Amino acid sequence: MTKPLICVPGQRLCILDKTHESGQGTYERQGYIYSSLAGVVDVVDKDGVKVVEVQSTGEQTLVPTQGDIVTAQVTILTQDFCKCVIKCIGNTVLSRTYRGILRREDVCATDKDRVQIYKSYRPGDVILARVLPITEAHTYNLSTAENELGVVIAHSEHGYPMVPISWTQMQCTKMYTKELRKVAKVVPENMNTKT
Amino acid sequence: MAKQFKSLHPTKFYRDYLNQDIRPDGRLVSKFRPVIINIGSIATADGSALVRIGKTTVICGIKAELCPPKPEKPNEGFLICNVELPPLCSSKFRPGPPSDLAQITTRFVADLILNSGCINLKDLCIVKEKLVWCLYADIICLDHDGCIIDACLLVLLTALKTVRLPVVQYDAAIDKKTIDASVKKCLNIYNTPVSTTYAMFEDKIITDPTTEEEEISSGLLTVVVKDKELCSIHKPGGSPLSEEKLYECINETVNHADLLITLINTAVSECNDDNKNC
Amino acid sequence: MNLCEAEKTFILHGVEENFRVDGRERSQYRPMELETNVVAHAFGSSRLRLANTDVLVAVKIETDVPSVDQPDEGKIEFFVDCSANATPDFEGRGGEELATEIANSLTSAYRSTKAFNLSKLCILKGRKCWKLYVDILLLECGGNLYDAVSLAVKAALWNTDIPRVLAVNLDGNNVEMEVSDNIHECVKLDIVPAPVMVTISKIGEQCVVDPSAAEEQCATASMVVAVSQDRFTTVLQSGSGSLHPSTLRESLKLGLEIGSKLDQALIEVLKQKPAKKQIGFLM
Amino acid sequence: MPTDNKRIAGPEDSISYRLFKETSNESVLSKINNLKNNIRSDGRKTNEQRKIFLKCGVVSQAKGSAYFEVDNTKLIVSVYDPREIPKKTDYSLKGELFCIFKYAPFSCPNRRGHQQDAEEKQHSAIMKRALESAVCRHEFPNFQVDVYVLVLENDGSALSGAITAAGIALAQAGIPMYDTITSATLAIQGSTKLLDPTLEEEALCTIATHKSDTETGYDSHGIIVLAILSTHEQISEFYQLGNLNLDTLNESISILMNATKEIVPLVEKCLVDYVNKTFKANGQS
Amino acid sequence: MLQEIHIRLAETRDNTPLAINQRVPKIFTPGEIISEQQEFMRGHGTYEEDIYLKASVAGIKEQVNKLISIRPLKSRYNGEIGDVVVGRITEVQQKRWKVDTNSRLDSLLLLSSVNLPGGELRRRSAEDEHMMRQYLQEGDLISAEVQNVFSDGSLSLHTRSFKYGKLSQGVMLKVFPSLIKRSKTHFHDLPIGASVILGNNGFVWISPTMVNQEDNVGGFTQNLEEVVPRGTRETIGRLRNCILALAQSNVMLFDTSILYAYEESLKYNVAELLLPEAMVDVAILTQHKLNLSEYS
Repeated sequence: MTKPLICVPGQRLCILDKTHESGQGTYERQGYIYSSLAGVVDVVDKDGVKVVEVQSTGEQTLVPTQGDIVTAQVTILTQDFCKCVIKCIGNTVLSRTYRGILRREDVCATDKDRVQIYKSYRPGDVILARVLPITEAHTYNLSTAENELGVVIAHSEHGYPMVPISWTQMQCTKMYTKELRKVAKVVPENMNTKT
Repeated sequence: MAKQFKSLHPTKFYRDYLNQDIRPDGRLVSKFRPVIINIGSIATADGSALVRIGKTTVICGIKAELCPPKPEKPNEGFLICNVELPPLCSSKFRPGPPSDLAQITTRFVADLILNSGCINLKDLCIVKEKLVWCLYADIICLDHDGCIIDACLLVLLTALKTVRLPVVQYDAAIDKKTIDASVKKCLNIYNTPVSTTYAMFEDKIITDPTTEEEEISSGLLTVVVKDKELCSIHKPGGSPLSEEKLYECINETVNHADLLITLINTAVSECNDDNKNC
Repeated sequence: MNLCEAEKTFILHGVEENFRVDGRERSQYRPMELETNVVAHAFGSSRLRLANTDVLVAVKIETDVPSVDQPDEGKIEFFVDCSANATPDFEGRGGEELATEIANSLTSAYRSTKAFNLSKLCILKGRKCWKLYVDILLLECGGNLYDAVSLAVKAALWNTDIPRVLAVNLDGNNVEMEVSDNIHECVKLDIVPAPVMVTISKIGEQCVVDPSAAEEQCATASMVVAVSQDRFTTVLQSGSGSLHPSTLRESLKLGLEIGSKLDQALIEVLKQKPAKKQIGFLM
Repeated sequence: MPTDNKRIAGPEDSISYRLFKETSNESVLSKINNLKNNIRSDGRKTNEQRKIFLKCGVVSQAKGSAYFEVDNTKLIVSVYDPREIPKKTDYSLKGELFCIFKYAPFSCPNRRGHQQDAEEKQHSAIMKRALESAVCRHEFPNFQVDVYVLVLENDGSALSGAITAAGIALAQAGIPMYDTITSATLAIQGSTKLLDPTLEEEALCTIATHKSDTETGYDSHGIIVLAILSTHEQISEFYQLGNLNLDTLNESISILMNATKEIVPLVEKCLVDYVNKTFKANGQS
Repeated sequence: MLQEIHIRLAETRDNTPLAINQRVPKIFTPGEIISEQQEFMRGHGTYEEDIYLKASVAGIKEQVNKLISIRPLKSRYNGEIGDVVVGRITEVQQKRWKVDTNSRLDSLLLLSSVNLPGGELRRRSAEDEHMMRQYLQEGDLISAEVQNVFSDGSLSLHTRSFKYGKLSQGVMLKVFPSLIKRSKTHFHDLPIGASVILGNNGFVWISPTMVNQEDNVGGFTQNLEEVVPRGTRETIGRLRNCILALAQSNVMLFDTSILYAYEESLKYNVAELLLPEAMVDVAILTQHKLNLSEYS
């Protein structure tokens, strides 16, 4: 293991030019790239441009931003939306959860008008969703209108885990009852990575 | 993935550990966390102590002030102890007035100190009906990782044992108080109540739980003993507990109490060595 | 009220050009209007209007026991009320933070003995003293609150009459005090050295004084200096923002200069014949 | 004051016994004279800071935390994840900091109340101002990051210590920051400028004294706290009390700038040690 | 430094009545009898009691045939369809913006009532909804027209014309809506090198005159690079102070009155126009000139 390059906030990392770009955990000021975190410097090559990043070694402090894929747990259902708590952003587990709301029209990509919330989600379900632009100050609008998004972990009415059997159905592993869900197509290998 | 799983299904995560007879922090189910006691760290206080149980950290500072006694109890002083759980110590607490937990803990600790008779308020009297000591014991939690009552009781007792009061001369005729700070007296502590907390999780009893364990447990139990005798039991609701299990807990507490009391006495004696004039 | 980027740019360029939106130069003050003795029941009062900023100050006096630490000093206490009338942002508890900040800055500014001598307010050492309650009511906010408030406070204190104490007797533990019956027999405080505050805002690369509400929004940092007879009694920052040390030195110098002028102008006005006719402050 | 029925209240008229202590022979004036002759009671040089002990990661429940100690001044800071700003519904592009500065009841010679008093509120406001320009607030719009400070024992320069410690705690919490922040206090009495004053020195420097026994004019006195973002040379907070002229202020700024620079390596070392430790731990797991 | 600091005592203020020989309209106070005859119809700001028609607000009588209404002197803006308003975005919501237009309730600007970049006939997609904050965000100023008045009095706005849209560099002033004189156009490119939008809602916008308005399609661009030259800036500053002077003396605001005030103010430098004496002076002279032109 090579010795890591450690930096602290405000440390000047390198000059900002055509071959160096400021990435995560850094900021630009007056032609230089500075670190904004205490952590380890990481240089990623992207199409010939070196993206300078700083990785925090502890748990990262993040708030959801537009476009993030988040893991959330459904709490309340209504006719028009379901409320959930956001527990992870990408691979990062949050130590404080944030409120999310998933509207009926954002559940599926197709057949928007025929979607019914209770046929897609139930309280307790763990879902993958994408963060929409922020309009209200304290609630994040979420969307699952993509194949890869939707329920990933759910329990049947009897309290046993279920497995997906189609795009819209899951089956209880114990009682073999079928329930309706908007199922996420689980990408094998590391399903939580940011796309 | 373990972290994600823990965040989404904490109970299941914990059950999986317990099925292997081990806790996420590597302890056995009935194992206590290490206790560290540090005394006299605050020079501005008349008595102080710091206690760590695992990661739980509490500090207690005692300030002595002078005041007239209550008319109905003319020869008794005051011991006012308050437990603060500031937002600093855990994200569970919000700024503002004390949380319910802080109020409950304050009350419990205050009652226990008065009822156990570990301190005699008459010792705090200087001149009957005129002047008594008022000891303000402020216990502040710096890091809340479970078993707050245990830590508070331990830190309060230790701090009380380090209190040094100056000699006061009082001339009632002209209301003149003279303080001689060169001679300082200890306080008499008649016994040392100590406590341990248990958490109930499904059919198991978990000793000395952390905050996470307290949160997923179905109930808590605090046993207070002094001189190998049961002093108080605090079981605020939660799932029921069989008599047999309760006895087990009491016995375990009695055994653990010896260790804690030895620890207090070692810490305090070190201080006394420094302070020969006591 | 939030400004949009284009409005901010317009203000910023104006400051750089040394021609502000209302035509002022960077170090120019807006005209002010002052009225004293507006509150009949107060011992001293004033009202100051600086463009849209409107401040009413009243001083009340009570007797009190000196604090144990300073037995030979009287007391002064500032209280700022940001009424929701001033701006809708103050509704509920919205103005509280600003109010405490202004009150704190006044307390700091008046703390030095040289600026305001509290020992003059002592009646009997350790037993009795005067306590001044300075109540400040913000009627309208149009920027530059600190300056306006400090000027109004100074004017109100200037007009404050303290009852003349004829005799003080000590009877056991009780202090008996005889106060002159004659209303006109009063003691005036020495207010000449009392501090005035100047806000210096850094907009772009330049420092301006007397920022309007819109200009305050464009400021990257603001300093408030309290000046008493060519010396600083308090310097603090208002709002977040950071400054280069050279900017700090520059703004301190500017603040001192403007502060002294402001003080001079105020005292000149206060020395004019006291007002006889009343002008209601609604006009 | 309204009665606080959520705590156990003591008798109303209790007073500290320290007030009745026989006053020491050395009077306040002679102490001030000593200061004016550049003699400090702990034998330090006027521009000498006390040795600083810094440690981060002391509160396990917090996202970031730091412990700061100089001599008898001891304080602890903890920082938590961004949370919703209570009672705020409109959209804001920048997040906020929420600071609470509190002296423990037993931290000062005289007992302090449980609720924040005016001084503590003012210190909280100063901390907020000082820290906000160091933090990339646009990274957490609509949210506030809580910064709590508890002074366990106060022996002077607690506010500047709290700002320095809070900077470390924020960095440890992984809150994006533009720079490390360091802060120092200077107390002035006459022509003497005392760096990193003790509590007693702070008290002595708030008293205005005559220039000499014959003169009637007052001498300079005051306290200055300065916080700086070291890399970008930006002063994020400047707070002064007392009565000083422009020259004294300008000199003081230079002294404080140097003093804060001396602290920077300590802060950096503290953070680098932390990163090293966690990096190794991550590598093992 | 040359500038003096002006602090004056309130007692030295002289409240010179504006234009002595001017026809001062009668001001009705609430409860005052307007008419004893019963043939009149009750309009806004009036009520009937016994046999009398009385005023319910303080203001000036306006009569259209038999309809009598009292226009309040001081009020929030009551919108009417077709009014030109200047407003500030206060909130971005689902498919609409909330706009502060000095009315009792915030006005609405629907995503479907704006011209989006790319032409009028463009279909609005979900992307546009997500882009709303890029088009207009909190704090932005717009000029718009009142499209509809809802039953609760709140307004719906539209910017579906090239002359409306997001405003760029300039100054906004707030005056009483009643001081804005209704006219054919509220957009004025004054010959002195500045443009003024007199919003019916009392918000007045002063900006440098746009050279090439055709570029401004859709109206979502702001030029932040351009530095307004000193000359134009002085004109804008002078206009600003003149309009405030007129508004303070309750002179109606329209292109002629503003231009007259501008001319009369030329004897002062711009900052001097902040002095109360100068403000009154300019207002009196303007009113005088207006009266002359009215009679001639």
